[in-house]
Amino acid sequence: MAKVLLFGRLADQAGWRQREVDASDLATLRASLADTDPALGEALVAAGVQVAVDKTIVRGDIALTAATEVAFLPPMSGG
Amino acid sequence: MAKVLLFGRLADQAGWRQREVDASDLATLRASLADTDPALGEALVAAGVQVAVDKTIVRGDIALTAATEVAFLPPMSGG
Amino acid sequence: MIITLTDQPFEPGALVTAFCADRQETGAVATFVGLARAEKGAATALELEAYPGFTDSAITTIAQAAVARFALQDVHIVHRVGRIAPGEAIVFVATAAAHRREAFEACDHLMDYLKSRAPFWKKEHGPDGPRWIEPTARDRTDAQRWDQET
Amino acid sequence: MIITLTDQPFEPGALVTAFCADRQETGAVATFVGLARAEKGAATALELEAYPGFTDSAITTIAQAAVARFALQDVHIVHRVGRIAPGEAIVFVATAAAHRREAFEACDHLMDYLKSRAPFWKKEHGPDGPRWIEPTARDRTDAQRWDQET
Repeated sequence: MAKVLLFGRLADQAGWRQREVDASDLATLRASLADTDPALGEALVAAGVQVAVDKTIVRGDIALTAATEVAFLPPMSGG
Repeated sequence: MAKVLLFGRLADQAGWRQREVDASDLATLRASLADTDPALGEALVAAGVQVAVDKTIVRGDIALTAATEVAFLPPMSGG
Repeated sequence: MIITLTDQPFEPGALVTAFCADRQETGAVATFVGLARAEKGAATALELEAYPGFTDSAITTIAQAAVARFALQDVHIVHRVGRIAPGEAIVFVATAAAHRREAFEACDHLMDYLKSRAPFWKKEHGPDGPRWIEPTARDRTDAQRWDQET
Repeated sequence: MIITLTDQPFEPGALVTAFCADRQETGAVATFVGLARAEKGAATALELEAYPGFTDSAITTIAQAAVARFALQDVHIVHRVGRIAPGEAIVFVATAAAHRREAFEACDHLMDYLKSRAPFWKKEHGPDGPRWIEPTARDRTDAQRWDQET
């Protein structure tokens, strides 16, 4: 079970911020989320949305272990 | 009598900061100061030294009235 | 170097006092305070979200790079998270250097980074409900100024 | 706008607290503090001389121009005169604007002016006696950056 975290407008859109999802790789995890909520599935692949696996930004697919944390990060704005 | 003020290294060099000098124009005042202290006379015309008459920077010669304040300002550095 | 995320209001002046204290070889301290604007009533509050463990680590990395790049003697960054009322400080950056150019440029650089690239998400609450704020075109080009230099 | 020349030590943090207070539409406060350096013992004190009535009026003129040029909401400048010990503040500049670029640029601009063009004369006291400090080549080119723009 990977721990999935949503931030910013993604969390508002999905209506949740944290959820356990069973997936052996990132592509499977994305498919599982899109299956439950197709609009979220699209939002997660939109331009400007980054993915951090165990607090490191990744690009493309990546294997996930049981203890993995997967965070979806919309465009950032601080200050 | 014009009130002459020296600032910064000019005051150190001359050994005074303020003096009354009788002169009807700036050129006469410069000549009078140079007469008493030739090294100061040269320092007052060196590059980077500005003159303020009644707290306004002037260039070239200018008439002086009795109540005039003439300040010689070496290169400035604050902060 | 101090990097702090806090959900409590903070007082920038007190941070400046501490940051300037006991410096014998620092000629220049540049600071920046970002405040929440009321936007003439259009903004009743800001809400800042961070990713704990990720956001602070990302800011620490950029601050360490700025120390090396601008020969800084010290850096202090404080960033609010949670709900922020108009007039309250959102972000504080202070840089200490021997000379002013380095202190100014580092402070400017760190703010550009925090505005457009640091992992925060910012929501503005107003009379018409909340809206997410994303970096402006100017925020992006400001941050790119530092990429173009070597 | 406040412009102050003082022969007493001042505490920059307290000025920042006052400057940031009760601002509803200010997004950005940039500040700069110039501190006297010990130069590893080579400088035991700085001595700053001003021309009362001329120096404060010259700074007021440049500050008013900066307010117009950078759309500032407020400016506070404090400059020490007299004898200043290492670690003490020499100069404080704070600028308030809606957005950060204007606040930063105005603060940077005012410091460049104060360093190379404001009517102050600066003497450094050290073990080898006093010496007058005049603007460095870098101070002059820094100040010229603002002349080239329109």
